[in-house]
Amino acid sequence: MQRIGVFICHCGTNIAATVDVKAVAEALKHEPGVVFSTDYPYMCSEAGQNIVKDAIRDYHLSGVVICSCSPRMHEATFRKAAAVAGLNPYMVEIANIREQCSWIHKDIPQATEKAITLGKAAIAKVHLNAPLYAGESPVVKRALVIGGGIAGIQTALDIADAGFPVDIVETKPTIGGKMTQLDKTFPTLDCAACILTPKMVDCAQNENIKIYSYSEVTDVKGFVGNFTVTIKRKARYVDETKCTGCGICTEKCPMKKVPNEFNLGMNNRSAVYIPFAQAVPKVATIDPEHCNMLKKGKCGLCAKVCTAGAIDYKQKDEFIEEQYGAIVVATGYNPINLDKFDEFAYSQSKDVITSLEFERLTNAAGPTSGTLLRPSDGKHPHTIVFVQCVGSRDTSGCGKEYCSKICCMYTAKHAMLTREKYPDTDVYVFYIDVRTPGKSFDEFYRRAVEQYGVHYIKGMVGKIVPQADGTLAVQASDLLDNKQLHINADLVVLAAAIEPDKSARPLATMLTASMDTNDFFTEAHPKLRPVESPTAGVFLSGTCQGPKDIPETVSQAGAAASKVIGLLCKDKLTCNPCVAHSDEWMCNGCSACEKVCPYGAITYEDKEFRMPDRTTAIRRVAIVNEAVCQGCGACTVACPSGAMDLKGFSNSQIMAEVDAICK
Amino acid sequence: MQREMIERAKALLADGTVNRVIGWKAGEFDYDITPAVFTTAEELDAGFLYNDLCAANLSKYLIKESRKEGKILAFLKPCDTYSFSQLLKEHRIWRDHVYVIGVPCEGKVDVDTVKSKGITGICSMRCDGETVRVETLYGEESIKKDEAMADRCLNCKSKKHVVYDELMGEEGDVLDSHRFDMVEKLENMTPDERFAFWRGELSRCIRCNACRNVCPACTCEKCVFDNDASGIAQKAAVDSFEENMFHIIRAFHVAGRCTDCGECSRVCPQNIPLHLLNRKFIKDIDELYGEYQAGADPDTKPPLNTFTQEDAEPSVIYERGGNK
Amino acid sequence: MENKVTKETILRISGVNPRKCMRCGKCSGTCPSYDEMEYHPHQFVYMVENGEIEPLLKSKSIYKCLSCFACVERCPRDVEPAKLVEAIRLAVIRQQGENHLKPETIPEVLNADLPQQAIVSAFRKYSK
Amino acid sequence: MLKLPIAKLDEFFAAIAAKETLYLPVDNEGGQAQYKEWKEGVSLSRALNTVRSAKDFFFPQTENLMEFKTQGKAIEVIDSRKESEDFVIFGVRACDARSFTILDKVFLVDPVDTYYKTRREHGTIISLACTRPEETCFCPLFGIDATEPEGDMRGWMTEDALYLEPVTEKGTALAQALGDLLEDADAAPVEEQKENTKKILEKLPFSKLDMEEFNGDNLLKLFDSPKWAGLSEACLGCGTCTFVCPTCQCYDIRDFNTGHGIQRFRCWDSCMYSDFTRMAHGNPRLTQLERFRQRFMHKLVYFPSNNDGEYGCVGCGRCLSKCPISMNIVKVIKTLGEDK
Amino acid sequence: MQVNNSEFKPKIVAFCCNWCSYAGADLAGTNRLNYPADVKIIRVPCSCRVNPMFILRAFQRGADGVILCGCHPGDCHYTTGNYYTRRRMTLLFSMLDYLGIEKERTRVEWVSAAEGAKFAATMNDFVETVTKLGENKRLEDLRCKEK
Repeated sequence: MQRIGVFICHCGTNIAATVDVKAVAEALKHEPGVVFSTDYPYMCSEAGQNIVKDAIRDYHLSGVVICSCSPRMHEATFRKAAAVAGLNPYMVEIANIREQCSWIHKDIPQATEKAITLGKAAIAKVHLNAPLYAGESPVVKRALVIGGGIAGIQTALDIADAGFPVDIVETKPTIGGKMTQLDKTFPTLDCAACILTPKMVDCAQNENIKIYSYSEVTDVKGFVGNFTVTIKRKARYVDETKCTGCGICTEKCPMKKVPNEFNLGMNNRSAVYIPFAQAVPKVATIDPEHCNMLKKGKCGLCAKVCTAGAIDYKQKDEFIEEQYGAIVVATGYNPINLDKFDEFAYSQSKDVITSLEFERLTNAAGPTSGTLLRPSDGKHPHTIVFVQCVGSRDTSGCGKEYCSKICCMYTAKHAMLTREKYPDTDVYVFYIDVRTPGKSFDEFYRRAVEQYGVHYIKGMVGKIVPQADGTLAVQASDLLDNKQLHINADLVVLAAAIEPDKSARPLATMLTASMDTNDFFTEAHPKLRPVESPTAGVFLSGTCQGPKDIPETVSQAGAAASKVIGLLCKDKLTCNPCVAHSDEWMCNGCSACEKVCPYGAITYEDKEFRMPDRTTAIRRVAIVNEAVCQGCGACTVACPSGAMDLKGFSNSQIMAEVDAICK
Repeated sequence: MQREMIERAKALLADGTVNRVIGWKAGEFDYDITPAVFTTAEELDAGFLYNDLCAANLSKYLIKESRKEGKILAFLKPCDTYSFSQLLKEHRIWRDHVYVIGVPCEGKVDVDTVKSKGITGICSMRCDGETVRVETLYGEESIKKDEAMADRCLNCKSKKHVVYDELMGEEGDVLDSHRFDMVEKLENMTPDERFAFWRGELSRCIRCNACRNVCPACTCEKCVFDNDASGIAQKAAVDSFEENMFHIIRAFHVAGRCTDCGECSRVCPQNIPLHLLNRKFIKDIDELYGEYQAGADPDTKPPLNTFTQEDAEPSVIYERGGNK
Repeated sequence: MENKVTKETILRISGVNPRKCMRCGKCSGTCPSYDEMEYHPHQFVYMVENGEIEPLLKSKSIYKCLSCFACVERCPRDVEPAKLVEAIRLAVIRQQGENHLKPETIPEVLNADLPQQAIVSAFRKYSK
Repeated sequence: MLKLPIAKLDEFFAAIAAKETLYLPVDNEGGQAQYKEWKEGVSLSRALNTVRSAKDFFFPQTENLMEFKTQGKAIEVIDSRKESEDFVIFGVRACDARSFTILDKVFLVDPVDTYYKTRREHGTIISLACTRPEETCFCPLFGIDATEPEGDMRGWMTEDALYLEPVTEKGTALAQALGDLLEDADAAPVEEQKENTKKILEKLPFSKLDMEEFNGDNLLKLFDSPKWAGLSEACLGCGTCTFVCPTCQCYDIRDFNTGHGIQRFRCWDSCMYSDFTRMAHGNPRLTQLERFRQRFMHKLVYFPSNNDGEYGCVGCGRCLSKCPISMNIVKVIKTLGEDK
Repeated sequence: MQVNNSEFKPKIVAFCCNWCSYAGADLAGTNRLNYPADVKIIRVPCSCRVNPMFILRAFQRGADGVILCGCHPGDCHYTTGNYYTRRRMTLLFSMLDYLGIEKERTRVEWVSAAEGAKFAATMNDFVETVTKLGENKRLEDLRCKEK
């Protein structure tokens, strides 16, 4: 019989307001094995923890039940406290009477009764708890960053700076991500390339960083500290080690009519290309979809002009397998597709553009060399309408229900820059709300209005109709003036919502990391563990976790790096002791458990047994590798004889809980 | 066939290929045949039997027998080879200690079925083509073989041997059987009717464990129902819950592994149609996850130990038509 | 008993939840009858939400709405202002208590091009 | 000799059932007979015998013995026996009727099993003579006359009448209570039936087995016989033979935690089970051979040694027809009996 | 089933996987989303830890409904656990239905850590369904019901 102590937390009034904590303490006092039962306003406070520790010592407790908030919150806290007092931490069980009781019920007697039942279930479980001891597993001291945008770059640089090797996998031929396509950055208006490219170069030059550009992650196995990742290096038909990035091939390539994705298709590039001047690695890539040599076997011009002999038409996709201790996801975002928004005539008129396209139109390296010209006729636009929230905050199914966060600020930036460069331009910004919470953000927005005279109109554009004269008839409401406006615009810029990159979903499956309904990665805790995924060893950096601007992305990238460094600093990781265990006397050796184990943690051994009838028998039995087992329990149900059980969540423990609840 | 089998067994004993033979041994009447291990030619001559009354599935004995010294010759009917193959898949039988000879089966006469036709006092029984001639204490009777066979043979799933070292007679084929008709009939009943049906059947259970102990899929070193630590150990079904519990869990534990050999129903002293539980799982698996025959091949993953991302949701059972 | 048309009536008839509105004004931005209307689509939403039903019942705006449903189509929050306009219209008709459409008259006015839905909705509106 | 016209059979059952619960063999969904309580519309099975024996009435498969409830540190022991009521079992065959004598020798000797005793006292047995024995029957081997069964009242069923003869006081009392439903009758038709049945009994293949070998003097010889290995090798270790047996009397006592207390119950055990008589140190009979041997040694040697030569078998033949692998007491007797 | 159910409070056991559904239940609490106190949650590491034995055990001990919640297929913290759950429970529930036991008493729902609202809605709906069904009679163990 265990000697159990029961501790009921008031959590201020969070619990005590709906649960009669005294009554719970009193009721649980009479449960079998309970030798001590008390309540306290904040059990998780130091004083509260001391009550637990003292009781463990004074009453020689062998088990502890804390009735408090969710075990996801403070299980670790109380386990630590128990350990300090000399009790095995796995002799502590939490009854969740806050999230799953006091916060959802209003009726005090009902909530109290439920709290007592939950307490009894936890007591019933503790009766069957056994001390558990955590094993250890080694840590591979190498990190993987998936995505080479500013988030990935910053994370990689920070990890590398701490002295750990780190690999970046980027699907594009160059790292840099979306930020390379931006012109200026808010609220300081410094040029994106000027601050980004040095970091890209740093990456290339840092000995600890290895860049796998034009590559994808295709498989992830293993677990924290010991991931095995398969990386597909797509054939770029250019030997990266030989190419000097001189660019002669791109000049000579006869196939020059490939839409240039870097400029969002607003101009063309050649079939062999370097995305932009500061690309890292600065290596050419042949686009197999457009290269005549690869498609038809005719041409070969680039190979002829390449003095370095880097062109290799026979290159194949290459798969490499690498070991990592930690993985950082930095897969970034894309503007949403605007096909569902006919009213804005995006697909009908070249002069209706997205904000990212606008960035390219104002960027010196863009298709117009930085002069703002209408895509349709190359003329200077005199009236520009910016529409915010295109697809953001949209529950109709056409867009995204969340706020994309960055649009208010970049639209203000665009409006301001336009007015600064072209004071003869009329600029209208249609907004639903202007959201500028950030350092120097609101000041920035006010400058656009006050200093640059941008017309901010509270209201939404209802429709845009291209006119015969090349203008765009913009019909919108001005809610403050209660008027409908009709503006003949030369250019309309849509602030499209942003969404996670499409590669994130399959990656999340590979990583077993969870995602929310919008395909943003879920953090381990929304407030307290914002850069960790719930899957141990997987970290989140940048917009893959949620919309963010550059400063926020960079700070999160640094935070993710520091978490990775913290992990890689350890030589060994303590394993979860709640792992499967096979009773070899009952094991049939049938392999059912092995078949369902996602980690390959189960192997078989022919073992000699001295049978009860004094004969010797060789039997095939399952062996669980405790360092590899993650404790899901799939094997325990696959096992018909019940030989396989899960420590900490054993059959008898769960059934005891069931019994207590149904009593 | 019996003569041939004995001769072949003697030859294999003589040349040392095997040191034992597992087969069927004659009893007091023609129908009370006992599985037995023969070690000499004399024993074979004296007792070895193979006819249309040899119903027992011998594969389960091979778990123990294959762990003994030397090789054992096993005569397996088509049905038995499925069980044998499934046991190999589960690493329960040491294949290299067994020499399998596949023997044909034309369907087995079931004495309980004969008795259920009102024939009592059966002292002797002989299959004469399609007729079964029965001598009883009260005179001679005859019955058509079709009427003397149990459901498992009337709805035989296969005459094919899936594993063997040697085959006697001609190889048969996998058959189209109507083995799921009764399951379907039950599915089409209302839940109340089904409940009444199964209560009527399962309430007769005496928890003798014959179904479990004869089942070639129930080979656990220690059954959960015998294991006090499992939390569901039962020695006797104390109430209706325990009757249900035993049969549900047993069917679940053999789901995806049961080859539908029908031994459970054959041995049940209370004539409970236990195979209808197993067949329900087989039918569901076939319908939801694609045709699967346990034991048919050594490689296909058992349906409960695999999955596809497109699998039906459990809610499918609320949606399936009629009273299903 | 006086047939006071309440906010609840309108909400029930229309099935609209005005609280979903985030005040973006896209409905009014897209409305082709905007200039003809005293109260604009977004105002219907505000006013119903604020319980100001009387002015709407009296307003000519409800007859200026073309029921083009552009506002419904484009509302990012699925508020469906046109349904409110329709509900107000229906409330007005119901208050009048007239029986404009009798089943007997249907065959006379029947026209092969007339959609079934129109007949049904006409019945709903104009028949007692 | 009393007589009841067959047409009045239901009236007869109703008259008994009006006083006390009446159980009789009834056909079930499995096409076999089992004892069920008589109610309007329930008819007597024509089968020779029930699958489960009549021992259930006195020694049921599971039976609550007592309950414990704890409150704080106190333990309350509750006698969970229900008030027993009188009952009548109709249609018990001679074999089962004899089995009660065997069970009495186990349960009614000191220390008396009060649960069994109470049931025994409350039960009245109306036995029924056999007319169509099965090939598996061998009750004559144990001196049982299937045409003259034991019981509180014995009966013979002919085409047109049920003849009854009270044997014990209980039987007489029951007959009296039924009053003029029963009429006095000539025993001639009964005698005729007995003659016919005896002719069949003569033909039974196992009614004259040689039992000379099976006595206490041969205990060690039989125990050590090398033949057990062959006999037991196919045994599945199921409990069918023991559970259908009218004389098997082993039970296990177990506790069940109901969540509100502990229910202590007993249930039949089977010597064929691997955990039979398992004790703290383990199981004294580790192999199926030992367990199999236990069953037959008990019935054929140990029991008669302790009970004036009375075998622990009544020759009902249930185990012969129900054993999944057709291994049975007859095969054991024949095989070991050869070794004289 | 014409029973006066106004007094009937069903006992509901909810098995929730630690990573998604238990967190979803916590979120429901954090957001103060109400659902009946008749629902009691048992935390398991993964939905695939739930043995059919546990479900039958719950019914034996007096539960009127058993619901199992796990991560959405594809989102399992352990990659594949809930796929096995899906097969196992589909088959088990189908078998219970085959035995004439009300299929509405058992349910599987996928609830992510972000779906607090779904968790509460699911529980409300399930409690309502089970309340309508009334007391579990077909898989009850009377020994456990006697007080």
